[in-house]
Amino acid sequence: MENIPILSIITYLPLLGVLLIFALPRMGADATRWTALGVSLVTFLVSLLLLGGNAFGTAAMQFEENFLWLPGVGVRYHLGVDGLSILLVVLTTLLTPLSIAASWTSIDRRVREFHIAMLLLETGVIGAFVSLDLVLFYVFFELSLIPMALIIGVWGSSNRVYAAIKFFLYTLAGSLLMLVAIVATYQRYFTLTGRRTLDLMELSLRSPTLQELNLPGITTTAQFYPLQFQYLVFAAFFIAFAIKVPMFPVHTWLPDAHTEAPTAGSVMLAGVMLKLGGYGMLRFCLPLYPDAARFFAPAIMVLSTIAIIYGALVALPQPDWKRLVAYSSVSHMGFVTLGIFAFNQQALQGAVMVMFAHGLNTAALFLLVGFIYERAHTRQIGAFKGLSTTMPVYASIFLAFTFASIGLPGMTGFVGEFNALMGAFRSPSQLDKGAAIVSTLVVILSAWYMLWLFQRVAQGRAEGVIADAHGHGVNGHDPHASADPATQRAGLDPHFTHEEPPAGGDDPRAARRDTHGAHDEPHATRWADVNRRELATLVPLLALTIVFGFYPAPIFRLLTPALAALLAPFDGGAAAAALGR
Amino acid sequence: MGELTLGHFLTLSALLFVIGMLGVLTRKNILIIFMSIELMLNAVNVSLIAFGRYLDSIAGQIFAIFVITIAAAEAAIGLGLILVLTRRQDSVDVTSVSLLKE
Amino acid sequence: MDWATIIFYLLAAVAVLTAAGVVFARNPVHSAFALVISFLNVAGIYVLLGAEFLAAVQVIVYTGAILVLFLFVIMLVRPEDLRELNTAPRVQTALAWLLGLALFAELGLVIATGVLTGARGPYPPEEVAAAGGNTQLIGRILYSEFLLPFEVASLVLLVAVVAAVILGLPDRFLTGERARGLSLSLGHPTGADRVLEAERRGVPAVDAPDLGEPGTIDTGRAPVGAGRGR
Amino acid sequence: MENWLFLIPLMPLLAFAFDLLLGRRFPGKWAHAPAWIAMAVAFVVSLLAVLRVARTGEPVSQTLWRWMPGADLGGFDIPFTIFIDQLTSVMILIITGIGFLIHIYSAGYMGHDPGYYRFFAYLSLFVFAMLVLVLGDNFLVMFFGWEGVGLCSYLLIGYWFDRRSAGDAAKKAFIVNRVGDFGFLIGMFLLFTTFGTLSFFGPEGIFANLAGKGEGVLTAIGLLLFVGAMGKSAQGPLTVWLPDAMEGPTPVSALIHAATMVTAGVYMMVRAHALYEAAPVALLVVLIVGLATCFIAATIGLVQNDIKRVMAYSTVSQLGYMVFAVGAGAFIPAIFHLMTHAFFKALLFLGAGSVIHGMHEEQDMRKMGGLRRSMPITYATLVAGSLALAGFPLTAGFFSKDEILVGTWFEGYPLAAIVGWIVAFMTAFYTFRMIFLTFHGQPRFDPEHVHPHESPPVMTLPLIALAIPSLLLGIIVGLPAEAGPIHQWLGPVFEGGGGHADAARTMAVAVAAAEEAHHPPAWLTVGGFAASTLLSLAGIALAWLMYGTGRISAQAMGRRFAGLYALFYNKWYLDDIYQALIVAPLDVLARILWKWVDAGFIDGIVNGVAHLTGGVSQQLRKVQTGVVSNYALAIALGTVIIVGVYLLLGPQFLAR
Repeated sequence: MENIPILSIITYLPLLGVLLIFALPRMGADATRWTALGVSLVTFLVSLLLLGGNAFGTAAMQFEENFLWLPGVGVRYHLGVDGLSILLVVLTTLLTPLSIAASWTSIDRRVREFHIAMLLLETGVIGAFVSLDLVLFYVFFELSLIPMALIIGVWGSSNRVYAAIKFFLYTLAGSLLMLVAIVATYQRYFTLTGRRTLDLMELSLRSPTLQELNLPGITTTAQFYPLQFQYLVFAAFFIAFAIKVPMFPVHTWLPDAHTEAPTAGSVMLAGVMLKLGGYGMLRFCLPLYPDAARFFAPAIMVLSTIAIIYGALVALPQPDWKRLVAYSSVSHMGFVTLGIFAFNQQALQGAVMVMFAHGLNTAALFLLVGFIYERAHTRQIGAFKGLSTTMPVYASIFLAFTFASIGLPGMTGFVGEFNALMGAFRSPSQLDKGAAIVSTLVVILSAWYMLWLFQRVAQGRAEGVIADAHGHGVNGHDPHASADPATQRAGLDPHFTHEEPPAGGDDPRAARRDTHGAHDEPHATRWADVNRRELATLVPLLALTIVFGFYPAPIFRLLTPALAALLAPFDGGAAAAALGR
Repeated sequence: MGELTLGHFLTLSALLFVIGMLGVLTRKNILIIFMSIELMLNAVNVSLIAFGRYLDSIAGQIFAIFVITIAAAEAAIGLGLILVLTRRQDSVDVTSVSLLKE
Repeated sequence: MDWATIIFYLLAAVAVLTAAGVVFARNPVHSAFALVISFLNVAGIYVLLGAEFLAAVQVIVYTGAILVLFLFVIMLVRPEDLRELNTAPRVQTALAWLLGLALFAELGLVIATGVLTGARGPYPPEEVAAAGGNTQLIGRILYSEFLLPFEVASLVLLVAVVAAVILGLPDRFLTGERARGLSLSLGHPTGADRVLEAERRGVPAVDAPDLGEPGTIDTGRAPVGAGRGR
Repeated sequence: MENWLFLIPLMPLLAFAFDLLLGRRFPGKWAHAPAWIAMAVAFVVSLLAVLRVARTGEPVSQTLWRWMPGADLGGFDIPFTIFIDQLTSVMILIITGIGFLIHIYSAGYMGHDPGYYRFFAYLSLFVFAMLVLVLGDNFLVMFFGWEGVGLCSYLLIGYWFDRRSAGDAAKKAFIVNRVGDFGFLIGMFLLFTTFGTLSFFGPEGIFANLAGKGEGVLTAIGLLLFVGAMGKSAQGPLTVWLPDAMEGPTPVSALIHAATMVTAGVYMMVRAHALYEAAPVALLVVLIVGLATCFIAATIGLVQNDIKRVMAYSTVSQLGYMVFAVGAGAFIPAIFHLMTHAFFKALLFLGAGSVIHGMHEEQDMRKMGGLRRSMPITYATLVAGSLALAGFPLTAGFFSKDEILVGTWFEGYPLAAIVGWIVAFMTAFYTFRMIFLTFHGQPRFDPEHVHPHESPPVMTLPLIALAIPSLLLGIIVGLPAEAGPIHQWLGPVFEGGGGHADAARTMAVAVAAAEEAHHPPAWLTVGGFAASTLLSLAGIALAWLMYGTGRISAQAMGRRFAGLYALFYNKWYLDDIYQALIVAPLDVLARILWKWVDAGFIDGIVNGVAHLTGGVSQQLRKVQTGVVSNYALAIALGTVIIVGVYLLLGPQFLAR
């Protein structure tokens, strides 16, 4: 099994799909879709193979492929996977077929180019997750950028070009910084050891190279990479990944990119691209420059807390459904950085679990928005009302995912966020404890904006309330129920002012009885409920969220060795031990 | 060659060169500009030959020859251009010729 | 003050004055003549410097051929008909003078302080004489050390010739359009051909930017191309 | 370790799944079948478990699976364990018992509702979550149930989601609960960092090693957990959601907002009594908040006109009783009152539901009256419940409330007891005001439209089933005062190492323990009985005078105390304060952050940079004028500069 280059297979399988689509120009739209779906499903199955067996018992990289690529510079084609990256690879290969299936009917222009872009994107992202060489990672990091920019730019909605360019330039600026950092590290390593390499293992002094080199008087990373150097290079790397996460000050590209991207684009962007940022921080920032990480940790904790609270607050007044979900993912991803920079096992596990949960929940929320957009061709929340009556199955799934993203126990969201918060609270520094406490406030805010979204969209009286001949509500529903005074004013409802004015009287039912107000509900047309295909994309995500919400142990077991290795430089290797030290 | 020093010749060359430059910069008529360029080339020739003479090297003169050939070629093409220009807009006012601006 | 210095000053003075004449003459023809005189004086200076061959070349090639060509072209385009806006905008002239003086000052400074640092060449005057004189020496060197530049120079000249011929051709040869009417003969004073004809009818021969109807610039006379030669 | 305990929570979960997925295709109105079966089985299994606990005096538990693996999370180990000891038995019997009766009642009440199966699905999910909350043996599993019941209360309050007010009320309930959960979460963080575990019992459990910890930390934990309790049990500032929760169907109000969910806060504090005992300051805060809530809620209850709102405020007030009992350290009386309250309050709500059902969705008491004849069973059972609530002598309410008041006095808070008695008087008054307004006096509705009729047996049977314990439970369990069977039963929970009494302790020993435990003096007990009796009778009499016969006109009283009336009527302006102080500012802040900071400032910079580059390149373009002479000038300028530079710096260059 060892000699089969399985990682390369997974990375380039989607490319095979691209070639297939490319080579057969006369292929009809549907044939293209089936090919793309088939290829991505096969990739998913192959990636599941990796999960099998206890390959991830140790922290060492599994299924390694390592041979010299550019001899002069010492760039190696070095692929390898450990617990952390395999989880994200599987997430990618899972979401791609789902997003392709979701855009079966919504994408009708340039179908071939769309699927080529999607498969290219998958290759880019998988490549980034499995590559262990800095330059290789950078190549795949950039490769994944282009198809996403195309997807947003070509198949997006009205303001797509602006969004695509903004997304592209923002991330590009970040990745150029990263390139500078890579070169600096390379140069530094070369001047000290005379070895030309860009291999992560060697640069991060994790492998025995440091002992081999036994350079005089250099034992810790601080001496190898001097602090001043570490701060600069870490900052460059971190900014590149912070843009990707996205963190607070550099997040403004996300709402635009999401509102303009087609459903598949949003799913892939939220489900997978954002994880590149978090993954990058874990894989590159922590092991390479631990001292700088410890130095910047307080600032990053503050920024993450701001991101969490700010994201939730700004999500509240959003009129556009997708933009609201985009801001909510800024808030959720704040937990990732909060967890990573608390430097303890539980916080890291929480951070990765938040990434996994966010991948499932937010991807599902975007799928849901996409389906309703396909029907109503608008994303304005105001345009929908009473979906629970017109589309019951859709509304109930939407309710389930609303509670998943609020972090209801029993769903992965809670497991991730709780562990990240508990981990942050357990860290010795008082700032981390404060950050954890303030961040827990988001529990209230997220409930507010998500339920407020659900109420405006799904609840409320839709046109189709069953009313008998002369307008009297059947079994207790009064179709003319428009104004409900007493609870209105008392309700924790921030927008009560410009709703229907309360009709006086202190008792809801009594007052309602005598107000035969005319229908003043916007005419909510009856859309068809989710069909089988759409259901097929949502149910797996729902199942995974609940299963791993109740029983997250297998994921944690998969991640422990990888995260313990990442934490080695931070608490003297005793990653698993100290009881709440 | 008594007190004739290199300085004399170089001064002459500088004078001619500056006058040529003034001609190029201040005049609007292409023909005049052309002549001024010839003048500047000539100035260069003087300094070349002067250096050749005082540094006992023949190279100066050979270079002067090449300068002259270049001047000849340049003059030919320049005048050709002037011909085309006049056909097109019967004025040699250099300011009106701003096709380059696009 | 021996003869050479006197002659030098004489020649230099005339050269500089006529050069000034070239620049400031009102009529291009006068400036052309001034240029001729200036070049002749420079030829004299070459003789002073012992470069007899070059003096000859200057006289024959430079003055004889190039300047004659200039005169020829000036006659061709009827300078007195050409409108002459010879005064550049005020700021341009002022700046030009400023730069000119600055450059002259710099050159002067270089000349005054400059020290001959170049490597001494292998041909002091006695050597030149030994080689049989200036011209013989040039001949020998030209075709030995400087053979390659010589060939390149010939190539340049070839290009110049071809270019000059093409530029001289009327457009219709280029555009491949068979014009029955007018044919160009070098003898034709204005070289006018169908181009102007075509433009008047609104069909732009070449999609040049619209600089306004040719000939609309009020020249007080009939438009140059259109009026003549039919 | 028994391996059949998992059935208790599992059955309702299965019923939920069954109803949700297949409910739609159920023939006719049989959606309640799976729910009934599940509740029945859960009740039986709970009973078996309780008998096992009674027999051995030993708690029983079963670890289902490891929810949070300790090895991977740096020592944070959370097993999903079911644990039943004496205290839990009381709770699960209430939940499954009363729950079962309410399920039966709901079949009738919700009979013709289109979303029938959805109602029973949510009800079963609620029972599952409540059971997990109660059965959990560590704080995180309790939190799982805690948020689960919050979810179900959201679903059930907003059951008729097409009504705007129901949606608002549901959202409000959930968000206020979440405010409580915020406190609970921080409490758990603090707990873990102090104790290294979240489990209650066991050698390294929380209650086992309270000794070493600083009192400050314990007080903080106590207060934070109390914030959670306030959220769930609608105490103190977080009472605002419970009255609005009356938007949900009445069985929901009965089960969730009277009997089970709202008592979760009290249960949690009683469960963590060891922790609270070690933090007297926290207990004091609990006492004060409980007392304040008890008083305020009673005052608001006096003036409510909607039958369900009266009950809602009464619930808040009774919960206030339990909370300040806990605050005073009278844990067992608190649980005793919790138990009796569950019965008679569920009865009152269901009775109210039956009245509303009969009056075609009419809830305003001012439009009722004289229903005594048309709804005899409902009237009888409702009177029974009211007697219990009002603390009429020998009824369940009388004993439990009296024990709280006597216990509080005895524990050293006489003043609190006196306030408690005043509230008892008010409770009696507004309960019987409700009775007289609804059932006595002239009918105040127009007969053609509204024909009040008695509810079908499926609704009245549960009413009767609840009426009996409301009257007799006190006598069975409460006598003799402060040492009755309830005390013996719950004794071990409070003496042993948190329920882990060693095997030798049998029921007899438990009785002895209760005996020698400190005991309120005789005069206090008798005095207590007298005071309670006197005040409840006075309350009832006043209500009779004002509403029964109308000798004292309610309107006159209203006018005389107009200020107070307005204050009470507007719920002490709590909602308006929240709206003004918290909701509106937060909303404005959100808008500002979005418009100014996000779109304005940050995007401003980003777009600004884009415009900047555009602008600069625009300017640069102008330099290319296209006129040849300008270029020549440029060249000349260039040469002059170069020569100049050479002259100035030349020598150094050459020198180097």
